[in-house]
This record gives sequence, C-alpha cells and structure tokens, in this order.
Amino acid sequence: MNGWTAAGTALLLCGFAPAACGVATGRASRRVPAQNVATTLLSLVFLLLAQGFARPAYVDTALVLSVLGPAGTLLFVRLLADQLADHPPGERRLRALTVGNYVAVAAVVLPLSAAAGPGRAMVKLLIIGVLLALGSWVATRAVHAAAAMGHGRGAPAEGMSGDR
Amino acid sequence: MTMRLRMWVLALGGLGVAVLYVLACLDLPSFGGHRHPYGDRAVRAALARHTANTISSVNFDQRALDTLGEESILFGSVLGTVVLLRQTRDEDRQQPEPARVAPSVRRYALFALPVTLLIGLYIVAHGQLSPGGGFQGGVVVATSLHLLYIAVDYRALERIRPLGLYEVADAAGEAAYVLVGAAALPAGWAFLGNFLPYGTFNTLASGGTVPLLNAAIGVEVAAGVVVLLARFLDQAVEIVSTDEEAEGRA
Amino acid sequence: MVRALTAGGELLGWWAALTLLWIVLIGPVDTLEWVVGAGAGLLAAAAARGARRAVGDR
Amino acid sequence: MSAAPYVVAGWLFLMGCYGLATSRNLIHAVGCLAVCQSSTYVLLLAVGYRSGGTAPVFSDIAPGSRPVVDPIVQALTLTDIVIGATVTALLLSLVIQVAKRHRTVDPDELSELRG
Amino acid sequence: MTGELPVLLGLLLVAAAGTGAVLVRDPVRQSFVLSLLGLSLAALFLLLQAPDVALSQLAVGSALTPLMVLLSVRKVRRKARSERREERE
Repeated sequence: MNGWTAAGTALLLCGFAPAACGVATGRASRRVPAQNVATTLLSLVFLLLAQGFARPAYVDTALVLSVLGPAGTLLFVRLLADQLADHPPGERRLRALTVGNYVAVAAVVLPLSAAAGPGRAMVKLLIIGVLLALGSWVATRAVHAAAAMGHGRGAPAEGMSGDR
Repeated sequence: MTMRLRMWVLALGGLGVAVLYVLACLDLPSFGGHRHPYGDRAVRAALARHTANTISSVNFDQRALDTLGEESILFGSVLGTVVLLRQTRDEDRQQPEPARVAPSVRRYALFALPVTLLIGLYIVAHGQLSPGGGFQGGVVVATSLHLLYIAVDYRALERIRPLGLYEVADAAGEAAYVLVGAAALPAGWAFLGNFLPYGTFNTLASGGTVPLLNAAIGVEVAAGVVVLLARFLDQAVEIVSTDEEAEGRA
Repeated sequence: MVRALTAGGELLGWWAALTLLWIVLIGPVDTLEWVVGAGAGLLAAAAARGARRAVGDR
Repeated sequence: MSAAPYVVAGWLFLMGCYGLATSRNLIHAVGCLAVCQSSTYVLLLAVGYRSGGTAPVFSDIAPGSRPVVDPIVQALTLTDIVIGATVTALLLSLVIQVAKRHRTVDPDELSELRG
Repeated sequence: MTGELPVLLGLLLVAAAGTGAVLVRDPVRQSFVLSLLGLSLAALFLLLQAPDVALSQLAVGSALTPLMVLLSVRKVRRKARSERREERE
C-alpha cells in the first residue's frame, strides 16, 4: 500500500462515509446536497486509487462519475423539488459544502496532475477536475433554485409530496 | 399467513440457507488466492487474439454466445416493459406543464449533454482496449439524453427523441450481433467465431470481431434504455386514467 | 443565410472542441482514432445543436 | 479477513430476503431484490480476486509484467449488472400495472383481494 | 495484510448500505440509499481490481435506477392520491 492508496482509503473513510451517512438520513434538503458531496468525493477516491495502483486506465471510472454524479443529483432535485421547497436547506451550509467540494477537488487533482507531468494524461485529470467542480456548482444552484421557486411550480401531477 | 408465522418460516429458511452457504464457503478457495486456472487461460487466449481488455475478450469472443443470451434477456425485458406500460383505452394523455428551471442549470445541461454523450461513445469504442464496453457506454449514452428531462423539460426531451427510431435501433443492435456472428459461418468458422484479422495489439482496430460486437451491444443497450425510460416517463408525466383527468378538471 | 451560417458555426465549434476532447481522453493516437473521434464528435455536436434548439424555441 | 467478502455476500443475500418477506410496498421489494442481486456480484468478484493482482486490462501495462485477477467472473458480473437494471425496470412496470388494476402496492392487501 | 484494508473498508460500506436499503421502508428514501449502495459497490469493485464492473455499476446505479424508482413512485402515488380524493367525495 503506497501513499496514494492510503490517501484514497483515508478519503473513502473520512470523506465518503460521513457523506453517505448524510445521504441515508434526514430530509431531502439534507440528502440531496450530501449525495452530491458523496459522488464528488468518490470520484476523487477513484483518481487517487488509479494513481496508487499505477493504472491510468482506472481514471475512466472517475471520468464517468464526474458527469453522471451531477446528473444523479439533478435528478433528485427535479423529482423531489416539492420536498426541497417545503424544507429548504440552510444557505450557509449549502455554500460551505460547495466550497468544501472545490477545495477537495483542487487538493486531489492538482497533486495528481503534478505527479502525471505535462501531457495528455494531465489534461485529462484537469478536465475531470473541472467537470467535478462544475457539477458541484450546478448542483448547489439547482437545490437553491428548487428551494426558492417554492410551491407554484409545475402541474399538481408533478408533485410527489402528496402523502406527507 | 400471519406475520408471526411468516417470520418463523423466513427464519427457518434463512437459517437453512446460511448453514448451506457456510458449508459451501468452507470449500471455496480462500479470498485472494493465487490459483485461477480459468482466468489464466482466458488471459492467454485474449492476448493470442490481440485484445488488450481481457474482460471484453471473454464477453465478446470467448463467451460470445453467452452474451447473445444476456442480450436477448435485455431485449426481452425492454419489450415486456413496453407492452406493460402502453397506453390503455381508459387512459388519456395530458400535456405536462413546462417546468421552470434556473437558467444556470439549463446552461449546464446543454454543456454536459454532448460531453456525456462523447464520453459514452468513448467508453463504447474503447471497450476492447481500456475498461468499458457496449454495456457500460450504452447506459452512459442513454443517460446523457435524459439530462434534458432532468435539467430542462420533458418537452425538450421529446423534441430530440424520435422514439420510433430508437425502437428500430434497439432491434438493429440485436440483429447486428446475430449477423456478425453468422458472418463467421461462410468463412468456415463456428457461429460467433472471431473470423476477422486480429490487427495490431492495443490499437482501435485490434481484436477481430470484438469491436463490432461491442458496438452492436452499445447501440442496443443505449436504444433499449432510452425506450425503457420513455415508457416510464410517459406513465409518470403524461398518461392519466380518465377518472384522474376528470378529477383534475373539477 | 445568416442563420445557416451561425448554425454551421455552432456545429463546427462543437465538433472541433469535442474531437479535441476525444483525443485527450484516448491513449496512443493513430489515424483510425482521428476518424472515429471525428465521427463521435460530429454525432455529439449534432446532439448539442439539437438540444439547444429543443430548449431554445419554446 | 479471508472470510470477510463471503460473509458480506451472505449477509446481503439474507438481508435482501428479509426485506422481500417483510416489505409492505412492492417498489421497496424491488429495491430489496436489487440488494440480493448485489450479493452475487460481491461473491463472484471475491472468488476471482488475487492479492497483489491488478485488472487484466493491458492498455497501459505490459502483458505479463504484473499478476492479474480473474477476468471471467468480472465478465459475468458486468453483463449481469446492466441486465439486472432492465429486469428491475420490468418488475417496476409490473408494479405500476398492479397499482392500476388493484389500486394498492401493499402485498398483504393484494393477497386479501385475491381471497 | 495492510494491503487488504481498503477492501475491508469497501466491504463494510457495502454491507452498511445494503442493510440500510432494506431497512428504509419508504421508497423515495430507499432510492437514495440504493444509489449509495451503487456507489459503494463501485468503490468495492475498483478495490477488487475490476474497473469494468465498477463502470457498469456506476452507469446503472448513479442515475438510471433512481430515476426508474422515483418515476414509478410518482405514478403510483398520483394514482393513490386521485383514488383517495374520489372516496372523499
């Protein structure tokens, strides 16, 4: 086990696991942002493990997660907009989570790029980093917008909070 | 059956399964062992056929017939879903109201859709080289189109999704797989034999029929998932039974 | 005329950017990679344009 | 350690069965079935693992330079995951049909309806 | 033995997520836990040196399965809601 694998495992334990607890408990306003954090951190874990196993080919998993993770978050926002509007998440917590995501992405992607050295592999890593940052930005915007738009949105048929 | 009785039956069955499972596990090779006779042979066969990704070689060359079976299950379940979720006589369509979405989210979707689509195509096309293949890439391609529903609007999705075309593509993917398999017959090979030249190791054209079968599966999975989700979206967003509709108007 | 030009420009821009992205993603580059990448890029660019139009005129 | 993956696979299977038997909502039951399915993935991949091995994908390493894990179980698992998703879709569409016909998705109420 | 520690962690995550997915009875909440199970499984697969399988699980688990479950829930609930209103009338 080398330093990169250890870092990946540590991130899995200290980053992903708490985020997973957030996804599994509480209201939608807590689960949805936590889901975004979980996918972002897991993508970073994949990047670290790829470096630790010395297998650049494993980077593709992080690449796929960096585009599908935000899609998953947006999907929850779209279909649970009513619940988010009923109990909007705290503004400050949301911003803190986003900033935390940016910091984590930078803290993982930049050293990995430095280790990869200039070349297409480095550009690929940076693209994944940018996609992750963009995804976490848009997830926050979407949660925000869903909470702000409140109830009047969509036909009654669009709602799902019918029996609570 | 009362809840109590059911729990007893469940506990008994669970216990039986657990005992048998433990007995079976005692005879399994220990975790992380070094004896993998089949795996080693599969790796050797894949290398002999110039396929860099052994897993793709197993799926689309060494056990291609098995994958044809799996593909048929996929085709069958898509077909079953289409039949089960069709619009019945006592149901009507209701135009869904446009959803209001933040402009920044919409812009992200418009940016992410082609990027996700390209990544999906990359995963399909490089299935015989790097991790990936038709199964994974197909799902990514299908998901990319649904970004339009997720982040924009159902009607926007409907505009770029000519459903008939995807139904045809689904069938065409399955047919292409069988045809590539049958093409081996005139060349004097068995069905689904790898009759094409193997090419240079670790280039896009390597692996003989593997990239072709991979692409066929990619088309089928992508089209199948799009058709599947279209039916679910229809049911959840558009189709209402007549009593529901009357209630909505009242 | 102007509309056709902007449409073509949009498509061309997406196509160039996406083909470049393909070349970044892959390992060793050869001619076939360029051809397949350009094809995939064109498909994705067409999807990008189609999506923008589907969202635009409503 | 050497038994942990097998224990987890068995645990997931039994948990999924428990959920299936006690579920009060057919959509939840379909989710429990997905848990059962995932136990088979864990079991298969655990059987094929080799400590110190790496994936048998030779796009970025030279063949023979490192020990590799078993590719066959991986091939089995990867197709099953996608097939499993479409089968889940089929089951969910059955649930939607049940909801339309019998106006409930609680299996207990459904068996009362039957007689 | 330290080499296997990450695998052990992945196994624990999967076991926890699977247990949670069964014990959470509400389908909407379960869909969150199911997507979590998908992510944990993908992590475990990568740790078991199976990137192909991890990709497959990610593609299916991150968006496709939750979307289908949530759409089914929406359809079923809409149905149930209109029934209930009818009864009240």
